[in-house]
Amino acid sequence: MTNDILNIVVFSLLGLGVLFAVIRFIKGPKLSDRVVALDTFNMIVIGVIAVLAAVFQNSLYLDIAMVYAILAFLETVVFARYVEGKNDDNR
Amino acid sequence: MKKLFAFVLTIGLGVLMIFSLRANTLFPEFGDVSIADRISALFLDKSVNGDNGDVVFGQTTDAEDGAANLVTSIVVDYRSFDTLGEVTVLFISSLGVALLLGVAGKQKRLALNFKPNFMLRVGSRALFGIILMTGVYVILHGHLTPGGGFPGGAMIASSILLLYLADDEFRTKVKGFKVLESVAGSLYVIVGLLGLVLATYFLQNFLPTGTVGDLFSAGVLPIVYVLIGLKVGSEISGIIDHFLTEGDLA
Amino acid sequence: MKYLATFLVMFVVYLFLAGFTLDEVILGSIVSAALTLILVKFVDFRIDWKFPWKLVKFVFVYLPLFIWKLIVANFDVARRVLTPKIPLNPGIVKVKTNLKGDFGKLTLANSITLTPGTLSIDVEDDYIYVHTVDVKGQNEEENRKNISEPFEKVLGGIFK
Amino acid sequence: MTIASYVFLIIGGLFFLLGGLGVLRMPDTFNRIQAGTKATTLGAFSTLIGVGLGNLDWAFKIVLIIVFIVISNPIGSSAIAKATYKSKQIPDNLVQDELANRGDAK
Repeated sequence: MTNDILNIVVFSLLGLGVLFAVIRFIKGPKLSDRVVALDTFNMIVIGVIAVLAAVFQNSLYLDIAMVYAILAFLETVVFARYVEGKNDDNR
Repeated sequence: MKKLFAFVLTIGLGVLMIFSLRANTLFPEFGDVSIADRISALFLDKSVNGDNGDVVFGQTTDAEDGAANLVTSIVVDYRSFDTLGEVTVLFISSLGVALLLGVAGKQKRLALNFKPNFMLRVGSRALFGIILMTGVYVILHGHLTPGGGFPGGAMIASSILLLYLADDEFRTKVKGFKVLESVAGSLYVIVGLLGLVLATYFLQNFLPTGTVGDLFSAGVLPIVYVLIGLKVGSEISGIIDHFLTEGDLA
Repeated sequence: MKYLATFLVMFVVYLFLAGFTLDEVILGSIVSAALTLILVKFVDFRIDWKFPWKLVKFVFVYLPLFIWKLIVANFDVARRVLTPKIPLNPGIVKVKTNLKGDFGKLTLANSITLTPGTLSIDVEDDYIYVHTVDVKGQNEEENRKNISEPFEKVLGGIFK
Repeated sequence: MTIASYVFLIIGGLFFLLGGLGVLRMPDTFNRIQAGTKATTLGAFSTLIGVGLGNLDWAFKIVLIIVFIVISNPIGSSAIAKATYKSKQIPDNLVQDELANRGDAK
């Protein structure tokens, strides 16, 4: 019972974090702001997956969190390369 | 005249087919099929050959293929020939990329606009080991966890992609990839032929299976997944290499 | 020696992922040995006999400092974010480092990113370019004292 | 053990929230990167420790994920920061810019 309430608290905190990151992703005046918001969003999603592992008591979610962390890092690097190639002159 | 003849021939063949199927006692009447006898329900219980018991994780021994992951047992046991075809599709696409973009003679890296900074260059060398090992782990545990040869191979290729992005000068040896890919593909067929020799069918599971959920439990499935993982990883890495290099025209 | 170091790193990563049962140890050692044979050409770090001592020092001296600085940094971020008008005085400064090895510089740069109000942008030769929220020092020496001094002192004994 | 686990989970959630808020409220790109990186690193750290305290069998895998995140997150941030600098999207409130008068600057 108390576990349910605590789970709801944790998930609301994470959900608000995701919401703020998404607002910045939509607003972001420049491309790099959007990339930063996406990076933050990915990290919060890793947290969500880890909490899911604790809620369901299933260690398979940790494998998924590991793979997601790797993909998030690669995504950041690839988008950084994209941002760097996109100068202001040719926009 | 020709069209009329074709029409009559088609109708005749259809009638012939319907009548021959109606005479066949193995083929049930329309609407008379009981779903419980269908083979998909048996697949779900993994008891195609024996009694219709449930499979319990960590207790059942000697299930037909022993994989805890149902999708794995479908993909590389019951429909393994289909998977061989899928791997061939990937092989053909990588061959196409090699034919279109590969140039005979010396090749060099494309000049990119992206100059990696120091932290990325050094840090990716430290992270490369972790990413590669995670890919290997995903492949080796394909019969226990979600994952398997295709995602694991993609993880290995992504570790190579990280090295390409993080270092201007880095190039892998394409020849090694080609050799690995060919060897893995041939070994897959050889495993299938061994199934034909030691058991009954092409690609049949001929190794003993253990308790569902153990590491060494699924007979030939992990071997097949390792081969698929090596093949997929080397193919995608080869494609990445071909996209990021160009022939030295000068 | 190089072979042993690569093998150990690979083996430890595999066991951390898969767990410490007998089956996994057997399979993990086989896989790590195979990967070691492939990767040993690309590896250029080597371990010496002081390595266990350095590891102990890394875990028990560096990590507590790092975690403490991380927590302080987060409260600093919280203070800045939660005040109605965000206090800022940003700038990019360069900081000289005495560390020579690549991994030492990487660890220092990572630590600088995770400490209060700083973000390392690039490392070039002996200089780390750092974006700070609040530029305090007037010259290089003061910046160095503010930003990288505590870590350099600890890391100097661990990395070359 | 459950209580400690939930304490760490809630602290982690608070820092994730702080990270999202920082990315939203900070006025320019570099400061957004700073707030996002620090808060999410500590948030992931704390959340994963909480999950690990809830079930001690997973401790090693969690240590590996924490190591990966603590190494990769600052590297990713610095890559974005460098790319932002190089693509001339520099915020105009910098009081000092020593990266500009470097030898091979741009």
